[in-house]
Amino acid sequence: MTELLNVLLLLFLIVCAIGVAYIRDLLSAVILFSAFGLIMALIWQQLSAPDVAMVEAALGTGVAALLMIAAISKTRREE
Amino acid sequence: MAEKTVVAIQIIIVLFPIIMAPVIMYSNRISDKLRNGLSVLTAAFTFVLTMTLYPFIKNGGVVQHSLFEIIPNLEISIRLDLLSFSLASLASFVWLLATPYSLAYMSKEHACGRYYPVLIFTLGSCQGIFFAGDLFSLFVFFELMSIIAYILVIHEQTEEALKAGYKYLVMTIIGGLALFFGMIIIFELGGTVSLGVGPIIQEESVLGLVAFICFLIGFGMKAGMFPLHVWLPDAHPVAPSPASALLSGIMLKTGAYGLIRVVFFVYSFQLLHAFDWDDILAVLAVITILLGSAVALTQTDIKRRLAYSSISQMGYVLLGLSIFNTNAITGAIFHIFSHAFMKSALFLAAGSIIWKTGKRNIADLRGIGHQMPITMGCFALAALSMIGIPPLSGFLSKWTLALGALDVGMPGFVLVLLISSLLNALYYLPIIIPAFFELPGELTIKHHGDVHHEPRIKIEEAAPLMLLAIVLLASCTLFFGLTPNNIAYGLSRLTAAFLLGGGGL
Amino acid sequence: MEMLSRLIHNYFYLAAIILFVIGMHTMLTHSNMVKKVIAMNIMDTSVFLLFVAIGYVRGGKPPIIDGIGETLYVNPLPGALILTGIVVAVSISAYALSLIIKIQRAYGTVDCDEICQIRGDE
Amino acid sequence: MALAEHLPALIVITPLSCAFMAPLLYRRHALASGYMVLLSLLITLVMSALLLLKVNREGPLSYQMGNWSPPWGIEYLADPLRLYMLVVVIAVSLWVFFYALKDLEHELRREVIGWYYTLYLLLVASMAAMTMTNDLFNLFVLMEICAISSCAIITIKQDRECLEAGFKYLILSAMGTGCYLLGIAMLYMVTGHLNFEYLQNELSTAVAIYPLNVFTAAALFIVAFGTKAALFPLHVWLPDAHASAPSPSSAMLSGLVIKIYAFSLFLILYQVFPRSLLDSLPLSEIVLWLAALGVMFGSIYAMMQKDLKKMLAYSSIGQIAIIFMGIGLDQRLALVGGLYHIAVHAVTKGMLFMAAGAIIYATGVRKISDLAGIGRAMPLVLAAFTIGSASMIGIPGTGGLISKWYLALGALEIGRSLFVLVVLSSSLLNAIYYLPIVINAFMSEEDFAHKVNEVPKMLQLALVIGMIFIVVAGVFPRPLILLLGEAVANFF
Repeated sequence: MTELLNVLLLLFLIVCAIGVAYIRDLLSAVILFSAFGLIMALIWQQLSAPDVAMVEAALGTGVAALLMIAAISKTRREE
Repeated sequence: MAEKTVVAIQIIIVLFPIIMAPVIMYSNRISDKLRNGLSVLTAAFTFVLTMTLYPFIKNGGVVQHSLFEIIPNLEISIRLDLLSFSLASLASFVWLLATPYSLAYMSKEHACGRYYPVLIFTLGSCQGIFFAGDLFSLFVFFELMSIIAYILVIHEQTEEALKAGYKYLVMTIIGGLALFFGMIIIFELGGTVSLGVGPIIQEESVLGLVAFICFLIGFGMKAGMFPLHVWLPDAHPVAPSPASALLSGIMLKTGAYGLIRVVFFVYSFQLLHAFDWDDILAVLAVITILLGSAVALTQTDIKRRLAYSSISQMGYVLLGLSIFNTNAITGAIFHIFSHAFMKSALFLAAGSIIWKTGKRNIADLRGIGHQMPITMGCFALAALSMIGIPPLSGFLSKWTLALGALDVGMPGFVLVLLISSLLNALYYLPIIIPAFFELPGELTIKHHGDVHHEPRIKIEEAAPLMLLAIVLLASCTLFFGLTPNNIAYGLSRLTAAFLLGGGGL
Repeated sequence: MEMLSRLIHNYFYLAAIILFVIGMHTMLTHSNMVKKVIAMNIMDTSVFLLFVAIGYVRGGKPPIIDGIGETLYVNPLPGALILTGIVVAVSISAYALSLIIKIQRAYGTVDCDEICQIRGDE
Repeated sequence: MALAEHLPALIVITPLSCAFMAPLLYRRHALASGYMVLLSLLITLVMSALLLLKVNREGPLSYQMGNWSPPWGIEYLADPLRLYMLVVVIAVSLWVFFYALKDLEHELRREVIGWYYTLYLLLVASMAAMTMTNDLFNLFVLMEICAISSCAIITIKQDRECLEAGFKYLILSAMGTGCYLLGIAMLYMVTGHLNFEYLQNELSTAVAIYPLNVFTAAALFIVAFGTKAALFPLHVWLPDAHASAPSPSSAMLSGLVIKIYAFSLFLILYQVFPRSLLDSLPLSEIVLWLAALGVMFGSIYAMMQKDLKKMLAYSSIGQIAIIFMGIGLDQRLALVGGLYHIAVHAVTKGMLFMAAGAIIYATGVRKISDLAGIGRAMPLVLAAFTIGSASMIGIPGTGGLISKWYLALGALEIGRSLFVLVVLSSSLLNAIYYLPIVINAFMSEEDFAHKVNEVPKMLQLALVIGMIFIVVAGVFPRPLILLLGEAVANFF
């Protein structure tokens, strides 16, 4: 059961990554990237690394996405 | 003389001009007279010091002294033997004459503040080449001299000079790299590059051959060997005349000197002979002789013609070197001497003419013998010596060379010498004969209707200092040809025997 | 075939490598700088995933000692390393983003191709 | 002495702690802040030299950070080889900073100079740590610090070229570190270790079971360090970055930063991968051929440049390739040559960039064609440039000759004369593009057309120090060569 969940999550990850590559709207890309980060945090939880998961959720997803949105707001939205 | 004293004297001979160069450069700011005086003084002092080594050499002394080690097995060392003394004394002598000549010649030129230090520095590095005790120090001084001489080549700073200089520089660096490659192969094969340990390479190997070819390229380049001579006819004529005299008279010889060192001290000449590597040298030498002479014929600029002639004359030295017997080697070394005198005299004479009249084109030199009889007389003497007219030194060297060629049963080489002498005659006589037996071009035109009237041509010789140098050099060609037991010939004989006898090792 | 089955068995590794390649590809081919930074993060995170997956022991518990005497923990070292890694990655992207804002001010665009064009015109 | 035991940590901590004090002090006392940085670098240099002496006397010293013993803790290893690199790093940084003190006033806005000091010291600290660390992951962290700080000393100038070049550098260097981290993961997967020594022990057995992992890791390492050190064809970021940066940064980046990565790759190849693996894989062969290409292409690109600093930057690509060649030839003498070239080129290229900086400082001229006749206006600066060029070409009496000598000797020893030719042709190519500059500068007929301001004494002094070093490296290389020869002997 957990194996299946893991595989699903990983597939999600890959879809998100490809989505980031293809979406031309940068804001959507950042949002997809946050989703990617959160799924990653979930996977790490699955892999019994809760500490890493927490840091990823907070820093890798939260702070990084915030910074990116700030950058986009100062530059432009579409690629 | 103790060995320590000899080493000390050698170091002074090399370092003194090198140290004096910046001093002269600085003295330029104080006064021109001081600068000139210092330059001549340095040249003279170097000559005197070099000559003090003569007694030591006459007693058959050989010095090989290591100064300090740069990296393991690679050291800077000093060597004195017959060969180095011959070349060093020759170089300092020609410098001694060329420096005072420069004083007069350069009075019309710009940037003397740069010229004299460089001239003196080159003297030091030249002596360094001859006194080097290992290939590495030889290489160091060789590169030093070549690169510094660049400043002499481009002295005029015309478009043409800069172009010739660039060619010279690139070729020099290619040559330097070839030397480096050859040297490193020798180091790899033999574990040392010292000249004092006897032939380093005694077995045949591909790398050994590669190294030999590299040395041929590196030293041959400087000696103007075909097909690496291309820089020479451009670079020598554009330099100021005293510098051309030194470039042709002495610096070409450093290449020949390097080859002699390589042939006898790095390789065993028996090895070269056994595997016919010497044939490469012989073939190149023959081509060099014939090509140099043939192209010289087509030149209309007097200095360019002299430069091509240098190429063919250096071919004699290489040819003599490729035949391993006493006569041929003696001839080669004596030709180094006689060519130095002849060619320096020719270049200095040509320089005087250019200095006085501004004429460079051979066609314009008609009747110049009336205007400058002494200069042109010396020119004629040196040119006849080049051709090989009997009582002159050029004859003696060619004769000895020919004897050497016959000794090994190579009459073909004698034929080459004869053809080249003929060619020499073909391109020198058209300068000399019109100079004395025709009237100057502008006078002929003016008086063409009035042939009986012999126009008076005012004798206008160049400055006395210039004349002195030319006359001394020209009389040298006469003196060394007339008296076969002279010092130069004696040294050549001794050196040849010394080299063939294993270099006193 | 054997290799394929091994890859499928280690599906975490496989996914991590796929993500790494996607990230790197996006980073190098897209000309928009913000996109490059996002892709850089994806690339880094995928390597972290690989690291954590290496440390994972099937059925292992998080390495928290609570006194009950668990016997099977996952390897804690990769987790500790990755914490450092995440912080470094975030600081790099923060720095990159600040550069992007400066570049926007200097060139009026954050697209590498356009910048090349501008510089070519100069 | 208790303090002596902690020297490896102190060497890193001293610049690190000063890094954070410098900008604070700068606000109060600009001058004092600069001298404090200088002093801290001097102290670090003295400590490094002391450590080198101690290690030379007593043998390698292993230092455990925070007393955590390996394989878990981070180990710093001080052996003669690493300390040689350390001393080079600190000495060159001190020397470049000496130059930077005055030059920066000219190139940067006053407010940011304090921050420049911070970045500079961070860079030095990270490089110093990189030479000594014996732990792959620690190396990764240090590489990132090094990347950020070196990128920041490029972009601190904040003009358009710098920003763009800095971003390009950052992205490619992120790619490099990404590859490196993946490589670590591969090795960690099969060995469970990050410590060099433990890895080497484990790898000799692990390679038989998981060959693919180890091979991939090796390939990734070459890509990673190749990118960071601008090994051809991964050099694309270098010319812009090094050319547009402020001159002291260029000197640091070209002089040290790319070399530290080459050195790290060397350490990983020789200290992490077991000898048997190195013999069975064509790793060194790949490095060797890339290096050979880099030597040629770097020089050819350099020839085509019109901007002085850009030309110097391209020439760095050729020169770093020479160092890689020493590593790739996989022969003791060649390795000595390559390692010696690290020091020689660090000073030479540093000095050339300083000379270029001084020219820009005094005249504002950047184009090569505008330099005609400048030699008479600024003799000392151009003398330094000449000596630097001579060392690049490998003219006798300069350090460049010695490193080429050993490289060529090593290549001949294993019968690869082709690479001797590559080394020699690099000399020739260098000559073709360096010499015309020098010649034009001194010989050109026309007077220098631009206004020349006076070059500050500090800048001149820095150039003189560089010249002296290059000549000393060419004439008295013996002790260093012997040290290196001994240090690399146990790799073969």
